[in-house]
Amino acid sequence: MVSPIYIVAAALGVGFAIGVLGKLGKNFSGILALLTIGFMTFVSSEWLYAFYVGNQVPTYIFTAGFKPPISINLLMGPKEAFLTTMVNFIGLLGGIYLFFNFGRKGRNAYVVYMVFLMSLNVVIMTRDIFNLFVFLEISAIATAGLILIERGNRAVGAGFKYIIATSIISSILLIGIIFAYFYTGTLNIDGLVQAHLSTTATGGIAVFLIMIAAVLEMKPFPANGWGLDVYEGSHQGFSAVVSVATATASYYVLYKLLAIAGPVGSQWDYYLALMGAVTFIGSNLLGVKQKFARRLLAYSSIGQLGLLMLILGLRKYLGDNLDYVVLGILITNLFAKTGFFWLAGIVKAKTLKEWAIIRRKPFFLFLMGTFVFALIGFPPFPSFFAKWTMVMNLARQGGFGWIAVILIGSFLEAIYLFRWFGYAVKGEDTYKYDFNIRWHKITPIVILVAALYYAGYLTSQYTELGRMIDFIPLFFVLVLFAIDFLPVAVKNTIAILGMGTYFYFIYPDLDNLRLIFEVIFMVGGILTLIAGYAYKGKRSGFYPVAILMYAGLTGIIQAHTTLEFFFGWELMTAGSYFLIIRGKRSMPHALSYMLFSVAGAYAILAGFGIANIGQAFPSLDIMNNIQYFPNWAYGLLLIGFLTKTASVGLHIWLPGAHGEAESDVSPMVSAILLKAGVFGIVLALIGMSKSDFDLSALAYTLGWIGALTALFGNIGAVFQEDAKRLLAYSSIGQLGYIVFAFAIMTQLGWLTGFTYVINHFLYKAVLFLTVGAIVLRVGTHNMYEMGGLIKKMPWAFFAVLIGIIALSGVPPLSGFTGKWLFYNAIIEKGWYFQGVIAMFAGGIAFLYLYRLIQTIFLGQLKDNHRNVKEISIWFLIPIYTLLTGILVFSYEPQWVLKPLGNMIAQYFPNNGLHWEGSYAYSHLGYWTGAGVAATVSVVFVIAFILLKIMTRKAHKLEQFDIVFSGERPERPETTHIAYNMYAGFYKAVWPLTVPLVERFWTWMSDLVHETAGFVRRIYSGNGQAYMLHIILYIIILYFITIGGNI
Amino acid sequence: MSIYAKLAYTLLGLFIVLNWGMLMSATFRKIVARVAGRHGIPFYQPWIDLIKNAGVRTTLSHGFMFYLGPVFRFTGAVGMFLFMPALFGSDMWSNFSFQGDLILLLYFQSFGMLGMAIGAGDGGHPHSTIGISRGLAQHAAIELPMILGVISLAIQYHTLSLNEIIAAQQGGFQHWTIFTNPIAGITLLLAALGAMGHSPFNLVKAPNEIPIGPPTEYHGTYLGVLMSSGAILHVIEAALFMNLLFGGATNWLEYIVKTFLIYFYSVFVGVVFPRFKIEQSVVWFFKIPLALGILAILIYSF
Amino acid sequence: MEYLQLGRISLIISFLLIIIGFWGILSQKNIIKIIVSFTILDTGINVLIVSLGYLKGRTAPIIDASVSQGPNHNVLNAIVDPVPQALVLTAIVIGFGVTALLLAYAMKLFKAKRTLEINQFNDLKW
Amino acid sequence: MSELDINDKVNEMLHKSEHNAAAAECFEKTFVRPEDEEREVIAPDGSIIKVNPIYDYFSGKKPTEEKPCGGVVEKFLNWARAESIWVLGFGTGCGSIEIPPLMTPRFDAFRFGVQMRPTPRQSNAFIISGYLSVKTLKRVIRSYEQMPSPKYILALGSCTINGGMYYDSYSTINRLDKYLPVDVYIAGCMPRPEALLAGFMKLKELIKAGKAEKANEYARNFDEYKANQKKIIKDWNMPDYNW
Repeated sequence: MVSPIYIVAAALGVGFAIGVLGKLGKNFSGILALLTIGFMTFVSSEWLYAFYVGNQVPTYIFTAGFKPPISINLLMGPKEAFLTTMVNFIGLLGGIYLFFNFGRKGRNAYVVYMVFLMSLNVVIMTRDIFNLFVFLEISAIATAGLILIERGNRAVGAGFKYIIATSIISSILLIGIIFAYFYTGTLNIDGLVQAHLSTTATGGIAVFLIMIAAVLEMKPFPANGWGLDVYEGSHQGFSAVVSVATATASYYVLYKLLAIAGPVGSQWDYYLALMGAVTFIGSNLLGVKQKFARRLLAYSSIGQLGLLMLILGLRKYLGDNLDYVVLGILITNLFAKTGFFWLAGIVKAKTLKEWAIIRRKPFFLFLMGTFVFALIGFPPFPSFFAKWTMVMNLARQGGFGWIAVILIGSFLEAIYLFRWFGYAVKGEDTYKYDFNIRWHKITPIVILVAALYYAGYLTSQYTELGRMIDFIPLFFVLVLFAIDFLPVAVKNTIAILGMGTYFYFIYPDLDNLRLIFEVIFMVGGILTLIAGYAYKGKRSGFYPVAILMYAGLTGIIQAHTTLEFFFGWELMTAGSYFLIIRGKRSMPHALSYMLFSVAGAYAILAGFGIANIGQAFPSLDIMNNIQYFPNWAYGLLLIGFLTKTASVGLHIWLPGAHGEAESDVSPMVSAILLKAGVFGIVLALIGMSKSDFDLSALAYTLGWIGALTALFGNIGAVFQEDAKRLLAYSSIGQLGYIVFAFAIMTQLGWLTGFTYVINHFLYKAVLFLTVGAIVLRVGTHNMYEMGGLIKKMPWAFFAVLIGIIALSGVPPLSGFTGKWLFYNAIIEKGWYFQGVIAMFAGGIAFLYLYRLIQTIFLGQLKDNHRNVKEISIWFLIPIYTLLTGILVFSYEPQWVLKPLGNMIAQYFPNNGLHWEGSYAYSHLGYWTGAGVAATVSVVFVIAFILLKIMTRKAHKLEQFDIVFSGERPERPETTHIAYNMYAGFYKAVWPLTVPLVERFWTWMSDLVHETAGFVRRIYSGNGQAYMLHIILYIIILYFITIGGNI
Repeated sequence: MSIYAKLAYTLLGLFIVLNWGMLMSATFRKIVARVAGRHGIPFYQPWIDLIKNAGVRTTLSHGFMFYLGPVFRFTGAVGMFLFMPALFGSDMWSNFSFQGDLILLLYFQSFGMLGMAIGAGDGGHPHSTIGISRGLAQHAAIELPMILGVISLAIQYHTLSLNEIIAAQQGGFQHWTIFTNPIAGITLLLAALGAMGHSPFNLVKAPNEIPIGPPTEYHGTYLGVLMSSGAILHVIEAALFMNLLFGGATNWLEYIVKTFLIYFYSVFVGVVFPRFKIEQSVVWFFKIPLALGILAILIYSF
Repeated sequence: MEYLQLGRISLIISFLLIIIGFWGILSQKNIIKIIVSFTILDTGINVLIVSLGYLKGRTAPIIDASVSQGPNHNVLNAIVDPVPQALVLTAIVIGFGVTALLLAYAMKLFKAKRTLEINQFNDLKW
Repeated sequence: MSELDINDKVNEMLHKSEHNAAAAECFEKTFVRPEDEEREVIAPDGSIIKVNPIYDYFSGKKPTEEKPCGGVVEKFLNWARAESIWVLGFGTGCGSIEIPPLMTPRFDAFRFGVQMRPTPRQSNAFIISGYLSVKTLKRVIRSYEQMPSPKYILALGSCTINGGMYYDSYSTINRLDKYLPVDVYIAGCMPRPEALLAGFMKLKELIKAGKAEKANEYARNFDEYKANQKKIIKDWNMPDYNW
């Protein structure tokens, strides 16, 4: 084992050697320096490996032949080994990345860089507080030197502010150190810990000074303008290293010094948590308003520092899991933030919008996506598991306020990162300049990305829960990424086969409830994928993300633990986000989808956290047995699921997201994905039905939400001009019915709910697929630009006809099954008014359904559509398969409803409905699906044959052969009533269409942005102001911490 | 009773209802004429019109759905007849009411309307679409008091079966719903005004603004089918409210008298009141009928 | 006269220097003046360290003739605490380094904008 | 003069006039309105589609004779047609003022099975109420052709017979039956509603006698009628037959 002292020795030795042997070439010096850093990495990682294997004990390294307190000593423990390894590893990659940038400044730059890394190593390892001060100063000086490798005034200004600020902080630290020494007579940290300085008033001041210096090193908001400037102003290659390596060291300094301030749970823990929370929320809030990429990264970095500080302050709550949480957050930040900074260095786009150029090289987009999702804490990255563990522990210990802080801060971060990513994926790319790929700059980033994925896997395997997660679907996604260069047909086949095989294997393990949803997800998925054969070319990036969504969907079905469920949920969210953003004008809608989804996911996370209180093992069954705060737990879970089902108030993302998505994506996200939210609601309601608490108020509220969603969704749909948006609003309405029906919580209610779930899947998939295929043919979404397509697309017309009859609930098709059950359920339950609102919404559905079929298929054919063909056969196959499903479900509803009734009997008494053959009897009424269908069909066929005979000689007319008050129509456009079709109805119901919810969220968004815009003015750019911030921060903190105690 | 006998009785019932409907529409026009001080059409005019329409030589077709419009309409009307018991307490005249309850009827109303709308749309005439858009808007508005009233009745009688609702009203007029549950009864009667489609709720077929709206392109045989469906529907709509509110009918005479009175209640309102614009008619249903409907349920929900 | 012990006087002076240093950093617009203020602050801290390590009647911790080296005489009792002295030496060195770096920066800043007013260097903000 | 159409006369004169060739050419030339010129639209797939607004949108097939089926059925149907005369609500000239009184208590044409219909598709009788300007004639032709046969025309007033007081007008036609087949002429300027009722009675007689088959006559002599119509209507922008 190489002693860690050789890290110092090697760096200094080689540094002097390069200085002395000045004649050596620059490149040779550089390579020598890199080799030295490599050696440092080797030493620390050797220690890390030894600790990992488990036969190594922490070792003190003494210097100068004395023992402390006389001499300086270093400690190499597992934490030190890990942190130094990380610092050196990042340093090594950074060295490669910056190789030529250093070279331009001469060989001394290599030396300074080496010394910089060495000083960080010592800062991590040292157990002597004065030594700590010295090496902090060395690292600061080295940093100030290295900032200058970026040319231009900005870097110089930033460096000056940095060095002034760090000097002041060091001065404070030094004063603190000398006081501490004065009172205890030792400089050794372990000695200081044993001295219990903070128990005395005067010692308290020493502790205060030391701690405040350590905190200020972490760049707490708002006394951190200098830190932001350095991140933004210095070379991005170096900013990365400063932002993660220095930050890691600073974090560990704080960690070490916190021991001096007191034991776990002391006052300083609380202050740290408070400062961390302010920093985390504050800097992420300001990030929201930021337009420039570099500075945004700076805000994000500081936010992450705040999070680390917060976590450290919460160590009381986290207990043994502190290290796991910190490791997860830290390692994600290390890899992702470094990579992000380096990526920013390569792309060289200034504003966020300019990042649209990144997609000229799709691989870079993949890198950026990885970093964004890792930073926000999506699976499978380490931060996901860390965040999970943190929330679970906080909830268990009652730290609900802190959960809120963490989730709000993370949400603010999600806002700007996803907006940025949206610009990159879909922003307007009108910029002339391009960016180059240099291999020595790319390689470190690729290594980081690989490390990120692997670290995620390792992190998951570290815990028992994580080991239960099924990574096979995720692996399949990566395989699809790898074969993305293949043509679309091959990938489609592979994807379908993969899904089919997976479904075959998991099929036996599913109970009936899960089977229904899994069939919707998997069979529906396969059917919608078949439509993909209609696409030509490569369809780059489609299949990995589509399968990612399905992987998430099947993940939530298969989940046994809450972690697995949440894992699947987040995968599904990520996949669907990518699917949605593929649409042409999807950027803002994908963003709002993602933000609602993230917020919803956080609500679910918090809900699971509360549900987990007092439970031995977080299996999914804890939802059936929530022991504390059940209203909060179920409420949060339901809110989370309601964001996915787009219930009123949380629905504004849906119309755009589903409306602008690609033709075969809309059915995926509408007919299939929305059911994930329903599945969640079903699980929560099963739990509520089994709960010992009285949760009827929650179910009642849910019922009202469902009914109002149905009403507003349907009214919204009536006034859409865009066919896909119309269907999207219709989905909102239909999901409102489903939520309402499940909230009834009786057997009939749930039967209604499941009937609607199946129905909505069938007909919404049919409608979205058909409309999507038509959009592909006619090239517009606007219904008023279509018309008369029945002559060109009779098959599509028939599909839509059956679809709308089924959706409208007119007998004899399956929609009526739902309506009939619905009436019985609401009357049985006594929810009359909610029920009436929902049924009134059903009446309104006629309006938009008729509009859909009339304005697309009937009326006047437009001139430019004269040569359009029938929709693609690859769309017709899934459409007609689903139509068969509708017809079977219409004519023989008992085939599905009987087993469903038996399944629901597990949860609710089986007394709502009984069957005699095809006759259904409830307490109130009766009805037969097959009989009605037969009667209607017979009358219909007879009437049709008679009329056909009587009009056998009919002369076929063309489109303008209509009565037009003696005139001839001028043009199809002026003869087709489609635009603003329900003008009269609008005059009557306009108060219901006022977009209050949209206004509310716009107002919220404005509020956040305005606040951020106002607060960030404190960063005036003036170095002196930043000094003032530091001093004021110290003074305020002094009053908070010590205040009048002296 | 054998299924054939039942079928025969059902067809006979349909025939009666069709002719009664034609006679009622003739009487309606006669009444309108007499209110205006005219002599009016002969009472047999609808039959002549029907024959003439069947004898029109030119037949035109806008497309396949154009055919299906009248077929849907006719099926809707006949279906409504089939799924409702014609006479109460008679096995012969109970039609196919064993196949479904009140909810089926409520939703089957829309079958013909929706199909007709699609068929008319295939004609490509803008005025059809305008008429339909008005009709659908008005239908949606009528739905609200209608559902409220029906639910109030369902709560009152604890059933959704039309047969049982009629059965509960037997034994004298004091048992009729209109007397036992007057608020729901008035709500439904107000909704009935809209459902019957006479003035003031007949903007859907504004004759000279949008030449009679949806069926503007229909002629000859098509028009004949539509007219006969309309005749059936007039009776059936009245019969539905008769069954819900006025104790149903146990013989054809009672049936004819009651449907006549209910139908002519809407006719007389129509003769007196001028036409509503569509937003006025929609808003009208959201005022008093809605308030009454809510009251009708509130009474039973405590 | 108890109050005018050497240790106490130096303590007071050190705090005065520190406060002057902070005042200068916060109030002076000229970068050179800020750097000077910083060195004053540094000096103040150094004086503080020395005065905290001062023990009345003892000499500097340098083993020479002034420290009598009798056999029974413990050196440690004759000198002041040596650790603060060592600290001060290190601190001075570091302060020197930092000051040098600051001056180098001042030069670069002046070259960049031909001015030394600190409020001219706010290219990075918000 | 009364036997000749003034427009024909003018045409003839212009043809003969050799000095005024330019004016003749101008008069001969059929006029295509800008919105009826051929235009191009771009299909969703980028190809270009040529649109001819005059011919593309219409079926435009020539009418065929629709022979009565004859026998007792035809008699029965004719009786029904006679008792159910649905008049198209299209007032073409000053005589249209005489139609509304028919529906008032005093005359009450409903008694005789005469009803107004708003759309040609559902009408079988067309009252040409007085003078017809060339501009109106175009609409009348389209409306008439859109009525399903059997269909009847009642020409009201002397203007439809010989132009009446407008015989030399630049904008009206003189003889209706050059352009459309007329079943019954009702003379007078203006004929009173009673005369109109008498006309209806006459029409009923004709129908019942099976003599009101002018629609078939129109189909038989279609080319001649169309030539006359096109001669007078210069901006012809309809198909040859409006279905």
